[in-house]
Amino acid sequence: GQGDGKSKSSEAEQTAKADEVAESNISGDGSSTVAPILEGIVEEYSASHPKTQVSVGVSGTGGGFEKFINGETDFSNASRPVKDEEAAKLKEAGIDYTEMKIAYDGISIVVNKDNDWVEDLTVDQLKEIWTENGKNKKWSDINPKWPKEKISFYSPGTDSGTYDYFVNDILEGKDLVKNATLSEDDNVLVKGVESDKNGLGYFGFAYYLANKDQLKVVKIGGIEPTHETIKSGTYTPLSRPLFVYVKNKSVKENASMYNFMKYTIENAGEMAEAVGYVKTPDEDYKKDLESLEGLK
Amino acid sequence: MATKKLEEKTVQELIEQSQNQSSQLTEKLMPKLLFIAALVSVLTTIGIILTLVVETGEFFTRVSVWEYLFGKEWFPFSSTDPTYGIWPLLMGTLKVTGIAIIVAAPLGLAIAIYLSEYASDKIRQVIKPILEILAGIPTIVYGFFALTFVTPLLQHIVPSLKIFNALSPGIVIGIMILPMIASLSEDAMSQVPNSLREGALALGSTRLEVALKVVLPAALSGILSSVVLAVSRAIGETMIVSLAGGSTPKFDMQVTDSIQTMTAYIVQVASGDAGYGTTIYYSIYAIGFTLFFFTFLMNIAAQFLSKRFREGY
Amino acid sequence: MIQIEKPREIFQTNHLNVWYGEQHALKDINLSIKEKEVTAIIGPSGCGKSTYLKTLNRMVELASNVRITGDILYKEENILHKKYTVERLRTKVGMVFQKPNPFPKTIYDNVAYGPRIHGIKNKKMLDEIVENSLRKAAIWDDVKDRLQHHAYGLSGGQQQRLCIARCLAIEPDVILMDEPTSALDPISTLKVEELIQTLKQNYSIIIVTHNMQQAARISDQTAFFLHGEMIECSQTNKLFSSPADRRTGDYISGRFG
Amino acid sequence: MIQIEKPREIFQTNHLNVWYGEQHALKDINLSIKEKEVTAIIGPSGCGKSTYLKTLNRMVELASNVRITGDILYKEENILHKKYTVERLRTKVGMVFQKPNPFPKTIYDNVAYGPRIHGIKNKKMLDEIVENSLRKAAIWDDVKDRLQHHAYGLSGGQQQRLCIARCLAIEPDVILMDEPTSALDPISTLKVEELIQTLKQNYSIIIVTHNMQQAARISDQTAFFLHGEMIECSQTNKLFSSPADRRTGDYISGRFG
Amino acid sequence: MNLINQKEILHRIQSRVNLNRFVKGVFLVATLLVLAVLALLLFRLISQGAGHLSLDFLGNYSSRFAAKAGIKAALVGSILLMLVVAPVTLIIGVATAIYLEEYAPKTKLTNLIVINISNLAGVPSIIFGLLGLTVFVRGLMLGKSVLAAGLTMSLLVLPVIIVSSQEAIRGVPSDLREASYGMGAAKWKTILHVVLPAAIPGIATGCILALSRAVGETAPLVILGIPVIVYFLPTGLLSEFTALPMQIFDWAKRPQPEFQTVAAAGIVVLMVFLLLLNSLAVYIRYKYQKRY
Ligand SMILES: Nc1ncnc2c1ncn2[C@@H]1O[C@H](COP(=O)(O)OP(=O)(O)OP(=O)(O)O)[C@@H](O)[C@H]1O
Ligand SMILES: Nc1ncnc2c1ncn2[C@@H]1O[C@H](COP(=O)(O)OP(=O)(O)OP(=O)(O)O)[C@@H](O)[C@H]1O
Ligand SMILES: [Mg+2]
Ligand SMILES: [Mg+2]
Ligand SMILES: O=P([O-])([O-])[O-]
Repeated sequence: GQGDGKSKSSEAEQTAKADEVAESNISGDGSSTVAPILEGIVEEYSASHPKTQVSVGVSGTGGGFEKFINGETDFSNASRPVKDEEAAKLKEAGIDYTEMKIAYDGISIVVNKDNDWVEDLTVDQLKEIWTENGKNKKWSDINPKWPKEKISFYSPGTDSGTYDYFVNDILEGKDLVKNATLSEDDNVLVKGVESDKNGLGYFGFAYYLANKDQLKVVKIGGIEPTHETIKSGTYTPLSRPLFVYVKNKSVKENASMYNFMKYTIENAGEMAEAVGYVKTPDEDYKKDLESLEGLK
Repeated sequence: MATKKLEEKTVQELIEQSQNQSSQLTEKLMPKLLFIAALVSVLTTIGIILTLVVETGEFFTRVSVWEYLFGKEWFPFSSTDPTYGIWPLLMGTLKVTGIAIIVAAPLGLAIAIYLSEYASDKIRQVIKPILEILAGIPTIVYGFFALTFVTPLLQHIVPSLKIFNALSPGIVIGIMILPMIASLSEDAMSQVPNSLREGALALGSTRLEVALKVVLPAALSGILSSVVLAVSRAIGETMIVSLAGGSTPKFDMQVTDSIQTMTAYIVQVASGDAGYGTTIYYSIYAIGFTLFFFTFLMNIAAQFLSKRFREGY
Repeated sequence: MIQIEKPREIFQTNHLNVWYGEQHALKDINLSIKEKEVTAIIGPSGCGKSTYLKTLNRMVELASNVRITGDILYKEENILHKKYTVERLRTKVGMVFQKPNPFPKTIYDNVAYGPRIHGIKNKKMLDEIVENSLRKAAIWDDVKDRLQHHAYGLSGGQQQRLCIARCLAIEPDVILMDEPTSALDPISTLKVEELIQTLKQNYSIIIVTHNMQQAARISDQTAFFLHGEMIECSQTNKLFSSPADRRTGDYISGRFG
Repeated sequence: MIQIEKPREIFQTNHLNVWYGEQHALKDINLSIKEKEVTAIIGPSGCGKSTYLKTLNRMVELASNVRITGDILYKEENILHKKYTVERLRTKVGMVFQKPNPFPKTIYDNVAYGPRIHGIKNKKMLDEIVENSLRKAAIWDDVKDRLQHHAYGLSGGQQQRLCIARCLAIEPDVILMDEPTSALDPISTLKVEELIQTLKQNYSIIIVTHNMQQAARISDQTAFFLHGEMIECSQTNKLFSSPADRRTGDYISGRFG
Repeated sequence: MNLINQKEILHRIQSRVNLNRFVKGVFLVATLLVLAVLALLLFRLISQGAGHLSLDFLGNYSSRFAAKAGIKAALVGSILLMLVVAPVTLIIGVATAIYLEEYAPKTKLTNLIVINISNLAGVPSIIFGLLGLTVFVRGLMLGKSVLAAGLTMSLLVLPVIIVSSQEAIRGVPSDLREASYGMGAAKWKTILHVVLPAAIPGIATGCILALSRAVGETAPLVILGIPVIVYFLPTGLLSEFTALPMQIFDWAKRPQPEFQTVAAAGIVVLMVFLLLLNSLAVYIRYKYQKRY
């Protein structure tokens, strides 16, 4: 950390010191999709603000909200908007919060490298493949030309925002195939598809990018997920926003929290790009900053 | 002589003088304090049982006991029709445990016999600490080893092996519990008095005959107890199966496919975390209770066996 | 006149030395053991009596770090020779220990153990061997009705006689006994002593004892050990009545030990 | 004519019975121990010698399931009385064990242990007690230059004398000794025996021994125990020359045990 | 007289001796096999992690860039965790052992405590995680702090230290106790001045074993929800923290293959840490061994 500090201008360092009031703790939890962005931000922030102690757990969006509701955390990362029940519980617990949109993610559909039959799927095909119908699905059920082999499914776990989004928006609330390997741990999914010729999986764009060479990405309606297609909104419906939910009270009472969140919003776009997601338009960040100022 | 007499008196007199109250109080108080410390372990058990029972009770207000005990499908994440049949998870646990025992019991016993009946003191003094090292390796390390080394290696031998499967974690858990079997069995066997070995050797027995006909029968319940304890360890093992076993509860006999054990399910839910108060949240306590129940039975069995064994002499 | 047959030698020890690591436990022992006699070995604690006995069936090698030099001839064959199989030796040279050590099995299985490991499986034959051995060990009447009972249910003296029976079952030539009565009560001691007297008609017996009266009562020949050396060995009544060495005299008159 | 002072009795045992669970280890023992004399207790293994000794300082109660009836008067006080504090008794009645059992501490700390736990902290005083006790135990010259060395560095005989010194440090009246020389070599045995002879000028000594010659050599009075009963107790030379009971005679002539 | 055919027996001996030799070989091979697995495991981990090991690795916080990722927070966290576990288990464990060995009457309650302890030793660690989550993290509101994790781990390893302390205390020759009682020392004094000093090596060994277990356990930490993105050192017992196995678990789960190397390096650090602890145990044992 120290080495990085030196490269920065001494002026920046001084302001950093100046707005660091005293020792303080900030605790966050939540989405594993958002975690890489926050990890980068916390890493950079901690280097210049050693007195502010930010810890971030990775319990998935749902798990994060659970702790947020319990009052255990100051902010919660989410890869989907807060659900109605969660919002109700938060209200019940008397926790006021603010939603910050910090980046976009494109859910990528991937298959094994040796899979030479699937190139492109329509949204309807996707739905047909992934919806539970009581049978063991074969590739040939979708397209008779494809092999008569059973598909192995890999999906993020039920508590992840990615799962929720996929089930709600693609499967329209129907059950996901039951014999899918579910895991909060995206590495599990990457490894699974990578090692299984009949593997089929989906997860955040960042994880696909990080393992580009081991996997083959499937086009959806002819569109491949890339920075451009996600940002421009052409990769639909599989691109989605990522959020940080901030506890208002924490920002009000803790100057460090304000500082940290400000830093987060200012740097989220850049950090998102660095770890493989896509910036939101600049207006979004401006709006986030304004609402943050409003909390102070 | 005169000074001696004087001194003689002084020592006993001094002793008489210093029979102080505070030390008598300490003597009275200490056993009570120590007893309280001893109760901590009992409180721990009570705490575990209470924690598990309360939340499990809540679980069974939502899911029928019948479904839980006899259902052959475990799919709590379904938004329309969640099912909570323990058998797929139980099956995953049994597969892994079975493989582990197949690996660990023969090897562990062979090592135990070698150490207690054949090896010289020197060799024993070298090998036992190495086994201890093996026993002291954290399970996360074994898990990593299973995932990044054993599974790829096995895939060369069994091409149909999935990246997550029962075989690899089973074998690695076997390696993990092996030292336990080896060293507890060795203890049981070396507790068989040397006089019996001498008696047998003096009749012209070979070492093998001594081991199989005298020592093993005498130490049998001790050995069984070590195996039962090892089974209990395998059932409760978490990190290895979490890393290398996968997360697909299935009710079948396949060992090359992804599975899920009871422990891995708890980790999955706890690190993903279903919302507080959902049925899924309570289900980990039900599973925890089941796990506790099984290992409890095993431990009782092990104790019974080893007690029976010790009564032999 | 009755012609007395001179007993042959069954064991001949020449320049025997035994070390446990650095400790020189037996020093240049030269001793002949006669066939079908009782030889007693006496001496204070730690003088090497047990070590000597255990060297005769090479059980001494069970301890780690043991080093042996010299010769021991058993029926003219050097048992310390590398190629000599100890299992063969030990079927010929049986041993009874200080503490009775029956196996945790039934009485029958205890006696049948030896024949069984030597490959005798015929049930009738085993029955016969068991009965015979128990009779010879003078314990048949005590146990004939409970052969299938556990051996640990017997008293100490009975257990010791069972161990003798177990040893007899494989029909050895020699029986080594290391303080066989020291863990027994007086009555059991008496029984075992009587038994030894009977057995000596068929077996050569070497007995270690700390009880000089016992040595005097039952042995034909007595050897006195001290600090790993054999001080003196002669006819028992001679050794006790007129010891050749002053130290023997001191010991048997209880001046030390 | 020199007037012989009749020794007073320091211990008086009346109808003493001790059970370990079901086992009746001591049966109706009546025995008086005289002050400043050496009383030897002999008898075969398991006859209750140690049990009797340990009852005198109530160490026997350390075993579980012990039951005691009868009286033991120490200086006219009944030590078996409930209210009698054992710690007080044991500071008066010291004990030396069969196996030398120094603490794993330095020689100095071993001897100073007793005074220290009884609250004597003064360094100078302790020094004096330690030297004095070591002198009395005839081991001062052996160890005076290495008081701060570990006690386990001493030989067995030295360790046993150290244990005696440790016991003397709290100035008891009586010293109980349970086969104090049986783990020692002849030379150490001799030294300890000589020491006992000296100590008897100031202390009453009760010694259990399995060595009848030893009992004959050092004791004034000898008691013979058998199967938990006291068969006979009289002047040592009388008991050995003309025992009143046939069993005593059998035992001392080595007919059993 | 001869029921036994001595010739035949002597004939058979050779084949029995040969069988014995063969089986001994088989057992030896089995033993070597296990040693080989251990060697393989260590070799594999070290060769995989070696490239990433450096002083920077010890001195840096974790990072999103594998090349920069370090283990500082986890290492300090684990040490702090030990500082909680050591005194808690030592006091409760040794006290329990003393009670059971020296004072406990032979009652049903005592028996229950004894059985309970050996049962507790067999309860899966993940269940202690559930207990800790309910009692310490939420019940006593300690949060995901060093203290909460430390107490959870303490309960988990308590049986280890109790059992080895019991053995150590039992191993103190009873004649030392008798010597002390024989001089009029009361019970607690005897325990304090004779029994405990003599039992120290065994107790220390047990304590270290318990600590190694506590340092290596992962499952309870996962259940407690110990965070992994931590760029600060814990400041106190109530501070949040991360620990070695948690950090390794996190790295091992990451999708970028370079992090596998980082995980392996983390494992090497963890193993060295445990090795140091164990050498300490061996040293203590060695130093006090020649005592009896
Ligand atoms: N396994 C061993 N390792 C090292 N030294 C030993 C071993 N066995 C015996 N010794 C030593 O060898 C010497 C002779 O021992 P041995 O057992 O032969 O004596 P013993 O005359 O039978 O004594 P006892 O009457 O006490 O049985 C003793 O000093 C003993 O300490
Ligand atoms: N702690 C105990 N529990 C049960 N029985 C015991 C205990 N201690 C001794 N005994 C029994 O009490 C009887 C007398 O034992 P004691 O130790 O007094 O004999 P001893 O004469 O000292 O024998 P030795 O010469 O072998 O030391 C023996 O039968 C013994 O088995
Ligand atoms: Mg001997
Ligand atoms: Mg005794
Ligand atoms: O961890 P998630 O981003 O999938 O909720």
